[in-house]
Amino acid sequence: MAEAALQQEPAPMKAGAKTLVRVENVVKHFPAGLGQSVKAVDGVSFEIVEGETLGLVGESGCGKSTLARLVTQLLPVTSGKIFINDVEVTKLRGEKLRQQRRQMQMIFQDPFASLDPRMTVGDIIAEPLVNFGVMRGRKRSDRVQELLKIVGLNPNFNNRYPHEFSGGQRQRIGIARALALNPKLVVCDEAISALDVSIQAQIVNLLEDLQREFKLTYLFIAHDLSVVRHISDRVMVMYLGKIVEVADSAGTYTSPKHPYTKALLSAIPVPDPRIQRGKRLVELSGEIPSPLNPPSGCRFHTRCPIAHLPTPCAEVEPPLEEKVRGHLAACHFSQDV
Amino acid sequence: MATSVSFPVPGPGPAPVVGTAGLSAPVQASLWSDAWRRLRRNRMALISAVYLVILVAVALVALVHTPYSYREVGVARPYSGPSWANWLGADILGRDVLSRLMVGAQISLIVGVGTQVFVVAVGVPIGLLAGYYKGTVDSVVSFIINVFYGIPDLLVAMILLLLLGPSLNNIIIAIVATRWMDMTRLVRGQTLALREREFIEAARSSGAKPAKILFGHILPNSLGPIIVQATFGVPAAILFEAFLSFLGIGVQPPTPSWGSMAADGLAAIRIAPHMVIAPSIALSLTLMAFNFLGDGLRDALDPRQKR
Amino acid sequence: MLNRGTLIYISQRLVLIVFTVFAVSSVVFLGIHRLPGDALFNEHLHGTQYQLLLHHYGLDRPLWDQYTSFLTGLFLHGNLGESLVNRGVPITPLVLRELTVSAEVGLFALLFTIGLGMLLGVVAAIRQNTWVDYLLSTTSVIGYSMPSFVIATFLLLFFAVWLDNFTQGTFYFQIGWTGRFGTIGEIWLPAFALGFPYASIVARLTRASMLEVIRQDYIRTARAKGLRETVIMARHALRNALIPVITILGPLVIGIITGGVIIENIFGIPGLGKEFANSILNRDYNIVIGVFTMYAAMVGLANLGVDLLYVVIDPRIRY
Amino acid sequence: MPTPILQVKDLHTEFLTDGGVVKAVDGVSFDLYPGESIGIVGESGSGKSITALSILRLVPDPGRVVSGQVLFHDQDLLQLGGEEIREIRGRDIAMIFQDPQSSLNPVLRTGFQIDEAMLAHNKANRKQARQRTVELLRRVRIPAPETRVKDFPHQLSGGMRQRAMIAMGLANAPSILIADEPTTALDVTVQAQILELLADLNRDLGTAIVMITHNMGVVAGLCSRVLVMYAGEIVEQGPVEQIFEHPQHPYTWSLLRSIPRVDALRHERLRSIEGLAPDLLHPPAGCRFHPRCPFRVEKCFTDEPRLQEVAPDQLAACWVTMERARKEMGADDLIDIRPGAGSGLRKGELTE
Repeated sequence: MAEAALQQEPAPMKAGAKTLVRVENVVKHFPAGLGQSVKAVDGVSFEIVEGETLGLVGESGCGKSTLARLVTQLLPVTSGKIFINDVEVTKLRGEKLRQQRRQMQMIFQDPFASLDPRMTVGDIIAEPLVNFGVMRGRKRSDRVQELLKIVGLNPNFNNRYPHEFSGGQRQRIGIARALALNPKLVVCDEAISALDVSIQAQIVNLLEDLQREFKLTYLFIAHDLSVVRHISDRVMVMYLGKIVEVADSAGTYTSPKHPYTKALLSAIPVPDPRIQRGKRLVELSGEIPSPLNPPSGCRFHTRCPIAHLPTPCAEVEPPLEEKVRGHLAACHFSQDV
Repeated sequence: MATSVSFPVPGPGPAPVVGTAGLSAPVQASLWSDAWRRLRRNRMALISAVYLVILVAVALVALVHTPYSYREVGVARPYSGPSWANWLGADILGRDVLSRLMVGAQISLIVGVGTQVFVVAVGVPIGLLAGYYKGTVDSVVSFIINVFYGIPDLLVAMILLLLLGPSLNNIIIAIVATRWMDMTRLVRGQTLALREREFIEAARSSGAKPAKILFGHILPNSLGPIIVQATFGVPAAILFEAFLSFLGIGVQPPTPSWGSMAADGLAAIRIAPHMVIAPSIALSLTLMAFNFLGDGLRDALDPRQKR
Repeated sequence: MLNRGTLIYISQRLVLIVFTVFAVSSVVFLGIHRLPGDALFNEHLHGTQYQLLLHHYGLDRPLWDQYTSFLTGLFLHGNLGESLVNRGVPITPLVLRELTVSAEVGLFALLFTIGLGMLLGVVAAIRQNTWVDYLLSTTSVIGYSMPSFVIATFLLLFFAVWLDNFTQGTFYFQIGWTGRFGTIGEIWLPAFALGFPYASIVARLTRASMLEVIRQDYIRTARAKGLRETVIMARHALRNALIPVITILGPLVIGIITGGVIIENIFGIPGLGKEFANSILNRDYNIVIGVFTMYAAMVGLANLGVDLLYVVIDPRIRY
Repeated sequence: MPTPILQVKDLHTEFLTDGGVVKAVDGVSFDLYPGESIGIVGESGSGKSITALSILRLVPDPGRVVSGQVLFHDQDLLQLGGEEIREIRGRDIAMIFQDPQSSLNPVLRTGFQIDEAMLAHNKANRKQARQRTVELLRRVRIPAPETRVKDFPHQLSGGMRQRAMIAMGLANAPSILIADEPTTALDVTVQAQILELLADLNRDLGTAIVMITHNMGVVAGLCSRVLVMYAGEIVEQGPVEQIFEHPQHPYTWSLLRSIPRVDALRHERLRSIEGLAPDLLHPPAGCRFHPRCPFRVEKCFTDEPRLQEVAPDQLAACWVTMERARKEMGADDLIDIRPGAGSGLRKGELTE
């Protein structure tokens, strides 16, 4: 079903660009005891083409961080396939998988937890090089200094420890580590959420510069829709383990085709008193249901302002399909949004 | 409108480069040197360390010289109290208490440190593996740990000594067999917590092999708690040995142990109280020193704990 | 509180306790019966008398046979056999009688430990970084560095030797269990010696736990709504601080049981611990097995009790 | 102009750390008028939360209020005895916090924790308190409040917990509600609901609200006046519309331009503020923002600017102010598209 949607050549991708990541119907369930399981990611398919930034947004618990770890294979999938550069990484184990990690790196959310406190900054950045035996001795330390410079840090800081740096600086160290092996894909998991606004802007700008410079492909995950809009070519919205909408960022933000996306957008406070005061909030009823027991049919129907109940919304699961050219949504009534 | 003017710096001085602010002198403070600095400020820990150094020195001296042989009977009148000739008096057979106390220090230190060597050797690898691989390995290990926590350790040690026969080696075996799970549980818990930390994920995603993750990241970050635990393990083991010897199933006569000396003394408590007081104080001071040192190490290695 | 899940949990745990008792007693039984020589080897007996005794205790039967009859005796009739040293004395009633004595001392020590420990811990936490706190913290390190037999020794020295008149010389050498609850020599001193090291541990833990709780946001909330400081401490802080303290109740029970072995010996209390130590020294294997089985069951039940206490104190925990 | 109900005058709060004295709040003054809603915005470490906590004297150790006045109905809250300030807390001035999960006691029932707020001030007996608790929960739109009062906090969702916190804050109908980052830990859809609720309460009950937040959007929606804090000081204050449209302090100006906007018309490079927030152990001399300020002049390095009127009702602490920056330095025409700019990189570093 989701695969059928995929075949219809989804959103407009960069012309002539090659597909770098292909995710096919990926499922991740975590056992939760008593025969139950948390359906964190439940049948997700999408593609990322080389050089683009795919934004992934959703509220806490929607499965976006799990998805990031599936794409980078830090977690094994329950079912489904993930191809990176046409290699089916979900089939790889052990050393073969490890070799694939050179292509895909991750930038983490918490700048304080993502750096080993017992290692110097130089060792942290050199670790990927050491792990793959890339460069040795003098060349390696030169590379570390170069990386520090690339992310805008003083290259002489390589023998300091992470706790001497501020959050933004630490995040730059994490970025330098991710770049060390010249990866193709960089997954940014809430990479700027823990930072202050003025520092967020620095890091966003840095990520954009690096993308241009090193032809990087980003999967950019955040709960902040405004940042995602800013940085992404296409945006994907997740709700309770499913993708509900994918489109280029202008499409998603100006004419959403899923009621959830619309509600999310209306909820974001705009830093402009005149606009913010006059805004009408799309009220969502109730709370996010438990991923242990997601609702039948459309998962959003319990909170949806336009749901037709009971049928089809509570009974038939809407496929993720093209509503307008390059604009996919999973909603039976997307024309009413 | 988008005139590409470069960002102006109207004021004097260069624009700040990110990363220089807040970092002035090039100090290289590793967490270890920080910990060492904090430990040096802890007076009780320092006094304890000094005491322990002296104790080790005494035990070493006792290898080559004691005032009298610890087993020589009748060097003084039985039960005689402290005097110039016998600083701590004599025991029931007229043996010199000080000499026996010095040899007893050897026993205590061997048992205390020896058991912790084995406990670390057994507990750390099992804990690392159980915490890292989770799943079946972990379930089995956790079950065994829980079973061991559910049985009274001292009693098991007594039964083990009954089965194996009393000797210093067997005492160490009995203590390790009943206390190994403290370290295992600690390391398992540390590993479980650390492996969820983002820097471990980062190491995995940058291609670190499991051995590198376990020994390059998880172990160094658990080292502080392991050291603290081992330090607290030493007095626990010394206490254990003293208990066993006190009951008469530990170190066998004529080898002196502080526990058995205290038991002998207790039988003569009315006529020769020095016989029980001397080993009791030696034992208590030693346990105290290790415990204060352990406290100091914990506060130094985990500053968040200290308030 | 006693919902279905909890009841299922309790029954599961009871099954586990029975299993542990089975496993532990089996290991001890088989271990002891594999000793070189047989269980009567330190008795100087010869000829037919020896054979008769072997037969009496069933020691001439194959090990497997002995083991099955031990198990059926234990689990079907609660029968732990006969003492090897005091021949003809059945173990089960002996052990049960000693259990009541030990339990009396042990429970007293337990209450004393928890009560004193928590009181001192709370005081130290509330007076954090004052001389009261430093004094209590230092005392508690000293407290748990003193083995219980050392404390017992000093108590004896003080009460039975130096204060001989005070106790009229009847203290140590002629001490006997009269069953009179509350006499200083029978309950207070043993309980103090047994409990003091653990009271120190409880005090430290309570202090640390209180300090942790006092920093929590909900304490700030309680202050912000204008509650009195005493109410905040008693109602909001203490109960949360109890949660980590409960964790050591299990080890505490074990500690008091094992400490009892020594304390009962020193004070001449005819309890399980004294019996256990004596039977090990006398190699009265049947009693060793019997007492140990009893201990295994007690520890299991105590741990179950601790787990249920969590449910009472922390509403987030449900089984 | 009515008289203010709360006047903060030259407040100083310090933290004694191993490294020295951190002046977390350094001379903050502002007035709060009955029924109004003001926002205090700033990044982490700017002292906004400590300012809020100082008002009710709830600053955690090792912090303490060293000087200043907090006048409430002509009494200085900083001079009151323990029992007197306790009576003000929760009765006249209530406070809600960032993380509703950790701000509610996990072992007590939610309803009881709200009852307690009334019982502490002898406002009601147990039965009346419970009745009012149910009403309050209904007021903050918690469904089925009769049964929810018996729930433990962990049985409620994040949004509901924050609603319960608000109900607790309203229990004694206080004249001031201080909300310290009340929506930061919540998802955006829940945040929007909570903000709407706060706006309704402000309008319907006339409770004055002090909103502490780092989110400019939250201020834009809820507040009529805003104070911008930087490194322990107020750098600009004034009516919301004026501050958002004509910020006069370069920090406010840059901050507003560094925020990615969901309603932005095109993919535009963010204007970031270069450098890092100052280390409060060693704050820079002169204006504290000068190391990061694009429009600084010589005076900024040495002389500390004071808040002064830059427009009607609007105060800013700056020697230059944006008016001059626009006229003399062409601030508005600057759209920096040079690679590396604003990401912390200097020109040419990438290509070198």
